[in-house]
Amino acid sequence: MTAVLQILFDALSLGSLYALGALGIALIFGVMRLVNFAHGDYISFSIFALLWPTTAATTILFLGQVPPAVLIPFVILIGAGVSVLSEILVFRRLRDANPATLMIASFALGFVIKNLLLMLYSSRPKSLSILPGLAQQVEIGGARIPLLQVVTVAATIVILIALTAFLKRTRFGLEMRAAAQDFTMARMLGVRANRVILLAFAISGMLAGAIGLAIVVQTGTADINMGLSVMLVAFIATVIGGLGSLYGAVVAGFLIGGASVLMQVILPLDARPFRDAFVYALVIVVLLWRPQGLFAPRTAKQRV
Amino acid sequence: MAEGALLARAVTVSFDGLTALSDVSLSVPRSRITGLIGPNGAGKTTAVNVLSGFQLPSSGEVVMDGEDVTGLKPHVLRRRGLARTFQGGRLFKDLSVLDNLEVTGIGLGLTRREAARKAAEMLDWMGIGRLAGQEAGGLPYTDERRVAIGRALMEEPGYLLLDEPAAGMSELEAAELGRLAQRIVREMGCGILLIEHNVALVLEICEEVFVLDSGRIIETGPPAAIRASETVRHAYMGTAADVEPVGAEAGV
Amino acid sequence: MTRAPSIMAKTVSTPLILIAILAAIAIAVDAFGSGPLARTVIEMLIRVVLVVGIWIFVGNSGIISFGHVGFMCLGAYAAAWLTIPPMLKQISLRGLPEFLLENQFPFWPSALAASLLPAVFALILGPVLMRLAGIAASIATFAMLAVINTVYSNWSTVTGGTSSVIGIPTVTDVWIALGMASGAIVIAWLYAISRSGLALRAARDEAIAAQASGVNIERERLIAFVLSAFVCGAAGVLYAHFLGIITPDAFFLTATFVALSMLVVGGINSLSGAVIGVVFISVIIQLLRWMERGVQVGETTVAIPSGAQEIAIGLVMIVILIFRPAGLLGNREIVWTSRREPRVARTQPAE
Amino acid sequence: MQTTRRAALFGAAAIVSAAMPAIAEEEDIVIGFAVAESGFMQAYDEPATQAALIRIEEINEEGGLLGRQIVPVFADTKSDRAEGARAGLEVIEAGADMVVVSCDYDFGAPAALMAEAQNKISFFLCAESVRAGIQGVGPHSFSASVLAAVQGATMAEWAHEELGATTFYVLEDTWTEYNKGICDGFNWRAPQIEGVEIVGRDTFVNDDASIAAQITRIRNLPEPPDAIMLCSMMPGVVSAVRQIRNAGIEVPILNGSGVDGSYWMDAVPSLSEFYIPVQGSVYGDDPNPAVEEFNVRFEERFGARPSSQYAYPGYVMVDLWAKAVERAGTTDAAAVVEELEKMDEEPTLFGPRTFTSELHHQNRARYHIVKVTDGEPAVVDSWTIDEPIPLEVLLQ
Repeated sequence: MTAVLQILFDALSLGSLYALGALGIALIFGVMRLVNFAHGDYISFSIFALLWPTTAATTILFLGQVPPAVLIPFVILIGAGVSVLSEILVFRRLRDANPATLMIASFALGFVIKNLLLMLYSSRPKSLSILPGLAQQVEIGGARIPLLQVVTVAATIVILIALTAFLKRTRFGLEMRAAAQDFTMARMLGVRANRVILLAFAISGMLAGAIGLAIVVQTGTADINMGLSVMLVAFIATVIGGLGSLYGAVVAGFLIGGASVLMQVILPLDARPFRDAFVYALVIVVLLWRPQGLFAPRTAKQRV
Repeated sequence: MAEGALLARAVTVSFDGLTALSDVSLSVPRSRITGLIGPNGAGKTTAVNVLSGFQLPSSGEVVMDGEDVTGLKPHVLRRRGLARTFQGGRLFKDLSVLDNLEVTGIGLGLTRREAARKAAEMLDWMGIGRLAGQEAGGLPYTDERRVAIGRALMEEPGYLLLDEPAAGMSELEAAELGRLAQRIVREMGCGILLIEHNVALVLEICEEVFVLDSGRIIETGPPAAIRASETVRHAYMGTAADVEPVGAEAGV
Repeated sequence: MTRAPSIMAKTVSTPLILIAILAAIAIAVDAFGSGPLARTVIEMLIRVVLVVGIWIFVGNSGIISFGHVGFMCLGAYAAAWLTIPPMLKQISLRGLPEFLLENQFPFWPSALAASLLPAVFALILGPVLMRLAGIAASIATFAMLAVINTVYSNWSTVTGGTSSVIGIPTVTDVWIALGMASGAIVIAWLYAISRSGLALRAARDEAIAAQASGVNIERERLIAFVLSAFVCGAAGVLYAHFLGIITPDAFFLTATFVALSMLVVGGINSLSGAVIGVVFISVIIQLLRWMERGVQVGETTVAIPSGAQEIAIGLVMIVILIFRPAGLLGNREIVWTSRREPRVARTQPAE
Repeated sequence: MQTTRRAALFGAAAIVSAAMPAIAEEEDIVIGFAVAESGFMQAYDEPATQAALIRIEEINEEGGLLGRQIVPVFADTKSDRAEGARAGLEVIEAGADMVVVSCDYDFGAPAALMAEAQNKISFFLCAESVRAGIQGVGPHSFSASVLAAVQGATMAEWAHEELGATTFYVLEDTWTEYNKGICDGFNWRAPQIEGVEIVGRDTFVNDDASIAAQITRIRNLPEPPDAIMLCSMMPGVVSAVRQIRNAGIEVPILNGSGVDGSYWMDAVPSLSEFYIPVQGSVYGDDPNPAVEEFNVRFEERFGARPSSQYAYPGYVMVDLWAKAVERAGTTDAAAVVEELEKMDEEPTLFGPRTFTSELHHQNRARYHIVKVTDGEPAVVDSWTIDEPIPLEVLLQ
């Protein structure tokens, strides 16, 4: 029983990262059909902003030493900032471009951010121990769970609830949901496109910052590619969940996290290195079963 | 063979708990123009989708020339001689007009050379040969409709389903379209199902008319009978106010 | 009746011009360039094969594929299995079947066989994947790439796992690369003007109308998928015989995005775009590389810092996409227009 | 390859790196560095390159090699394989007598193969795969470092002898061949030792966001193991160690040299019971005072002490090659290779080195054992495995 609980928490904490990532990607996709491949680089960028640029091996904390009450909002704001800036400088100028062009532009942007970090900080991973208080164990139902896992899961839930409330209760939120459902219609109904898109980028960037924090607390390392694997899985989760469905993206994020942990647990040793192959094969199967995603909104149906 | 017909038998379509068509039966005989009218949201396009294989009915069957063709894919049905057009044209906008027609020829198994030749012939037959080299995406409205019909007519299909071909046309253009439909029937022996908002056009050129309302056939008969029908008048009066709301017919 | 000029005759100028451009570059570098520059050109030509291979599927079907570099991987490893001296294989790739372990095949037959492997793989997996459309299909191709990468990174006895496979004869020179690139262009052009190519481009514009025109979309997609897998496989073969050493991570995300970027920058819907995209980006990279080394300006050497090349190339791409969202070629083909030709001549994917 | 017709059209810029500190003259000896000056590998290639430059400068100060000055030339591989091959060709065209290639086998091999094709000696800066040499490049290729498998075997022997460990858990990061190499050495040596038992194995991938499931498996063992053999590298290894310790698993963790350096240890507060094999100590406590002198010189020259032991192989490399050249009396590759292959327990600043005509790499070496206690690394022992790791094991 405790083993099951432990596995459940392992799955939930990994799933949390994917869910937050998927949400960040789904928000942008919803309002402008952009698969934002720079998202992973927003994650690294928001963390590297804590460090003083140096190519030396030793990490020089820049803002990393400040108390959590300042540090957490700072990282999240940096994430939002880089995201908003990329919308203003790049994506706003590509409003009428097709999805492939948008996607490649986002990839090019991510490439620029990544190589900028590489030049400033070198490829050497930087170690930083922030929020060290989270490095303990707690007991839940007989299982000893790392506090960080509990906090990650709890923080994810809080973020999801807050975002849901925002989307449901505020005018901005309503506009965003309308835009995600049917952008053209929303525009006709008077939703101001640029403002909604900017807001989506801001929230998406904040989520990137939050993911960055979760990763860096988990791993103690800031690495140029730290956001990549989360971003790729999140991207897949967005599609599996059903494009246009924020809720679906979150659930799919958790599902992929769960599947990955479960594979690690049940696969025999010889097959374990092939874990990702099984997970991705599962992705193909799910897509064949529900090509529109698990929670596709009705509007996603092909129209004749 | 010319005496065959395309039939829908007791077709019901429901999705997400919504019933779009309920127990609909209709027949489209060859060498005649059959009309399908009904107020907005009546389920006309769904009926066309079922007949042309784009929508699998929840129950009931589609029969073509005595053969059950329910559940066959659209491209298979087209190869068996069932062609259709779409609201809004749906031309291959990046291709030339000639290529638009050529695609159907290819879909039906012709070589490119063969298909191009027949496409050119068809354009001439339709009297729009001058459009051949133009890009389909830039065509004016009425030409777009003509090209769409030409594309559907490649290799002389047995049946042609026209989904609101006159939408947005002037009286004059609609009348011309009506003459084209009559010419198609006369020269190709094709059975046409004309789905239209323009009731006057339907009543003028059709021999048999089906009236659909809220997913049910509420009246069938020759134009005169439809004109006289209380049921039809009632159905139309109820929604007559909203003559042409934008995009209303799009979804279902 | 007067016979209209055939589609072939009407469109043949496009592949000829593209091949001529590549040949001109190859000849100039062979005559005047250094060894390292020649290698740059070979690499460019290999990319042409890859990107043109990707274009056959992506350009005609409109489905962005993230998986085609996976075909390159299959081709490269198959080439390695066929051409590495048996002695080496018996040490590092012991899990190979007997006849591969004990034989070594010459380049051309091996290249053909190695390119066929990804084609066969695509033929088996394609009927499943081609049922998907749009972004679901893109994700499925990405999943396919991830599966190939994971398997090849860990199937140690057959692929050597993450370690480099070595001992592949390095036979790729400028002329072989030019020949294969020309071959890829011809194959892509023949496909584009084929019945399947036209039908698939129609389906790209309007899938539903294409079905109503009798087009079996899944079948046409599959044809393009298999053909493009073959060409991408050939790119893998060339690459393996170019470096003489391969690892699975050379065929993963970076390679995928570099190839797609070249395609999109050139213009995704035209064959000319695919080729020009590769040439253009390669030239820009080479120029930036020289700038990184330093350019003599009067008395002083001006150099951009190491690593600035990557940043610059990203910025260049963004700027191009902002000003030309449909790519450099704007989806047009390069054609040799003589006045007498009717405008209908254009049957390549149009503007 | 077209090596002679050059420059007319495309300019001299293509030929030689502008980063070259001096123009090589006819009588100079040229060492070509085809290493990463940008991109992912840069952080790994730079320290060893710098150490090599120190040895080059020392030799030049002492009057040079065969009475001639050594001039280094550079070409950037940009951490890319195809670029690597091109960089190799560039330095060869610039007249390199010996080609230094990237630290990692996969990234260095393309340039090394270029050198091999022209019968030039190539040295991997710090590759630890058996392929970095005859097996993976050819008879003119060498590695300056020690095989990864030796690190795994060293940890197995030493942990059993000195820590009294009998039960081990093996956690393998399948990301690179280096990681697998450490585990291969461990897996070869540990079962040979009387009484040693491997109680469990698991795998992960370097960039896994979380290895919670793997940790849960360790914690569910009936008895905690005496030690965990962790075969991984940067950056994933830091994450793994942090997660293991945060999960309350406090048993000794054994590693390869890849985790050497204190620069990352902030990530795991008060890290203890953590063991690393090193060729020399960067912590100021190397038993050989000359190593510390080198560290100081390194700091004077480049502004910071070496961050890990991976600078040292660069120094060893130039040292050994120059000795061989001196003994052969020529830079001719065949003669130098012959001299290098005669080296048996040849003393260097960082332990004895041996090359044979079968193996241009170290399958046995003296390692210092660094123990980390409360975040403070210190040398606690030195260890040389009983017998060299057989070639068959390495080639598996």
